[in-house]
Amino acid sequence: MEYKVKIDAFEGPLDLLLHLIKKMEIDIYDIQVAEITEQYLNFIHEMKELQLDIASEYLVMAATLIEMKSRMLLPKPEPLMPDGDEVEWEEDIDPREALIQRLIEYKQYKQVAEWLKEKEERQQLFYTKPPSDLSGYEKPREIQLTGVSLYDMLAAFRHLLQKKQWDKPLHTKIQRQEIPIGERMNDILKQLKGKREPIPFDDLFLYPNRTHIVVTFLALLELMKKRAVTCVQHRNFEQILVYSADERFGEV
Amino acid sequence: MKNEQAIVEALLYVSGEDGVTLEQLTEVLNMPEEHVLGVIENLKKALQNEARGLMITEVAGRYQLVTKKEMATYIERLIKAPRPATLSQAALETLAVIAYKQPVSRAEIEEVRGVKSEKALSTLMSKGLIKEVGRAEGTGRAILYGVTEAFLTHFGLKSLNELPEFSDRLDESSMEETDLFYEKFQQTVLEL
Amino acid sequence: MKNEQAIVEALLYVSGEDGVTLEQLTEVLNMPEEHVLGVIENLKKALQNEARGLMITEVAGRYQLVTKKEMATYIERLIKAPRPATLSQAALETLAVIAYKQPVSRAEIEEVRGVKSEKALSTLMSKGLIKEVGRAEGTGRAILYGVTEAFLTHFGLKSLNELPEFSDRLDESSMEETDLFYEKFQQTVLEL
Repeated sequence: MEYKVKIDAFEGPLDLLLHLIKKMEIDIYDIQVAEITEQYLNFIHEMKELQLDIASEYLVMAATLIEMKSRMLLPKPEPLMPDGDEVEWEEDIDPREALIQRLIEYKQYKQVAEWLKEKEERQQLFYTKPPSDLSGYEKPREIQLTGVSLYDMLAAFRHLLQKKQWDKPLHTKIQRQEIPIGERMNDILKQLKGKREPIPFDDLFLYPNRTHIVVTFLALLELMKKRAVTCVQHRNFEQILVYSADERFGEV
Repeated sequence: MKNEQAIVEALLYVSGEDGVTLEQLTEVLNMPEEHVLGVIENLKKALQNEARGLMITEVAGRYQLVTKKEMATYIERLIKAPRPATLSQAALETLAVIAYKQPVSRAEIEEVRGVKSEKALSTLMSKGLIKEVGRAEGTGRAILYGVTEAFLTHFGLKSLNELPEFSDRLDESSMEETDLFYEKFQQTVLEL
Repeated sequence: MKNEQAIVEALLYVSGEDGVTLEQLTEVLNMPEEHVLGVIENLKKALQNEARGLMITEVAGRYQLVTKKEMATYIERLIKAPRPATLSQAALETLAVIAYKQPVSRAEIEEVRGVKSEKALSTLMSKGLIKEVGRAEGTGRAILYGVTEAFLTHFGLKSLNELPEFSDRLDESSMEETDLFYEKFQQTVLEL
C-alpha cells in the first residue's frame, strides 16, 4: 500500500489504527491481527526513516499489537468450540476483543467530536452582546463571588481589549493621539511664571500616562534648548530643579 | 399582546449573552407559560422579516437574542476581527469524552483517546468549557472533570440531551458520514 | 434597503452599551453618510411600533440601542427575581487590568478602561480581591493596587504566572508609544 502521511495528522495510535482499518477495507469487528500489525509497524518504520519523533503511545500500541499477534499464533490450548477461524481461549476471551472495544469506543467519540465541530462552526456565526449594566435599576445588593470564574474575568478583559480594538479607526490611518509638544511647553512656562522658587522636576509629571510623560520630557528638552528654562541638580540623584530662565537670571 | 412582545424584546436585549429562562419571562409578564411561549413564537416570526438582523436561539435552557448568520461578515468588519479560532481536534475529542463520561478523570480520558490529554484539558479549562467537578475516591484523589454551561453555549446546545445518542453512532448512516470524513481527511493528508 | 436596516440593527445589538459611531456604520455598510443616516431614521421609525421594546439614542456621538422607558418596571422585575448579584462587567474588567498590570494606580486603570473605575475598585476592595500594595513615587503618591491571596484562591490559581498570556495585545500599543518616544527623543537631542 503506497501512501505517506504525517504522523501528527493523527490524534494517536487509535486514530492511526482506525485509518489503517479503513484503508484495508476490513471490518472493525473482524480485524486481521497479523495484517494490521504489519501495516502499523510499516507505518511506524516509515516515520522512523523520516526521522520523525514518534510519541511513546505509538510504540506502546506497536508492542500491544505484536503481543496480540504472537498470542494468536500460539497453538490453541484445547479449543472449547472448534468452530471455523474463531480462536477461543480458556478464559473465553478473544485477544482482539479489548482492542476492538477500544477502537469502537474511540470511533464513537471521534464522531461526536466531528459533530461538535460542525456545531461550533455554526454557532460562531451568531454574535451576541454582554448583558447590559442594570445597576441603575436596582438597589445595591450584597455581591456574591460564587459563580464568578477566572473565565468570567478573562472574558471581561477580552471584551475590554476588543472595545479598544473597535474604537481604532477602521482605516489604518496612522494617527496617534498626542499632546502637542508646543502646548506642553507653554503649560510648563505658565507653571513657572511668576514663581520665585524653582519647580521640582517631578512636579511636571502630573499624570502616570506614558504619552504625557514622554511629551513633558521632550517639552522640557525643547525649553532647555531655547534657553527658556534652566535645570539644576546639586548632587547626583538629588531632585532636579527647573527654573524659569528669567527668574534664574534675575537671581544671578 | 403587542406590548408583551415589546417587553420580551427588551428583556432579551438587556440580558444579552446571559439570556432569560422561560420561568423568568413567565414571572415578569405574570402570564401562564403557554401564553409566554405564544409571545416568543410571535416575536420569532416577527424577526424572520428581512429588515430584522436578529433572531432568538435557545441555548442551555435560555432564550437569547443573537444576530442572524448573514450578519456575521458585517460584524466581523465592525470588530475588525476574524471569527475566533475553533477548538483543535484533540480538544474536541477530549470534550466529547468528558461530555459523555463525566465526572471523569484525566487517566480515563487518556485511556479512551490513547494519548496524553493534558494540554487539551488545560485549553478547555482556560476557555471555561470544562471544570473540576470533584475528586476520585481512593489514593491519588484524581481530579474529576465535567462540562460547564459555557460548553452548551459554545456549541449552541439546549442541553446535554441534544448530544447524539451513543448507541446509534455506529449504524449505517453514521458509517457513511465517517466515509465522507475519511475521504476529506485523505485529501488533506499531506504528502511528505 | 431593508437589508441595510437589518445590518444596522445587528451592529447596534452587538455593540450594546458601547454603541457605534456614524463613521463605523458608514465604513461597515460602505455607503455614503447621508444614506446611513436615512437607514438609521428608518430603523428609528420602525422601533416606534408598540410591539418593539427598544429605541435608538445618540450619546456622545454614538448610536446605541436602549430599552424604552416603559420597559423599566419589567426590567426591575426581571432583576428582582432571586439571582445573586455577581461581579459586574466593570468590576471584572478592573480586576483583570489589576491582575495583569499590578502594581497599578487608579489613574492607570482608568487610562486602560477609558472610564471611571472608582466604584469597581471599592467593590473589589470590599470583596477582598484586591488590596493596596504601595504608593506611587512622586507627588500625589497615588495608591497602587494589586490582587490578593483571596483572588488566587477564588480563581483557583497557584500563582499569577498561571494567568493566560495576554501580553501581545497590550504591548502592541505601548511599543508604538516607545517607538514614538525614541524617534522624538533622537530628534530633540541631536538638535540640542
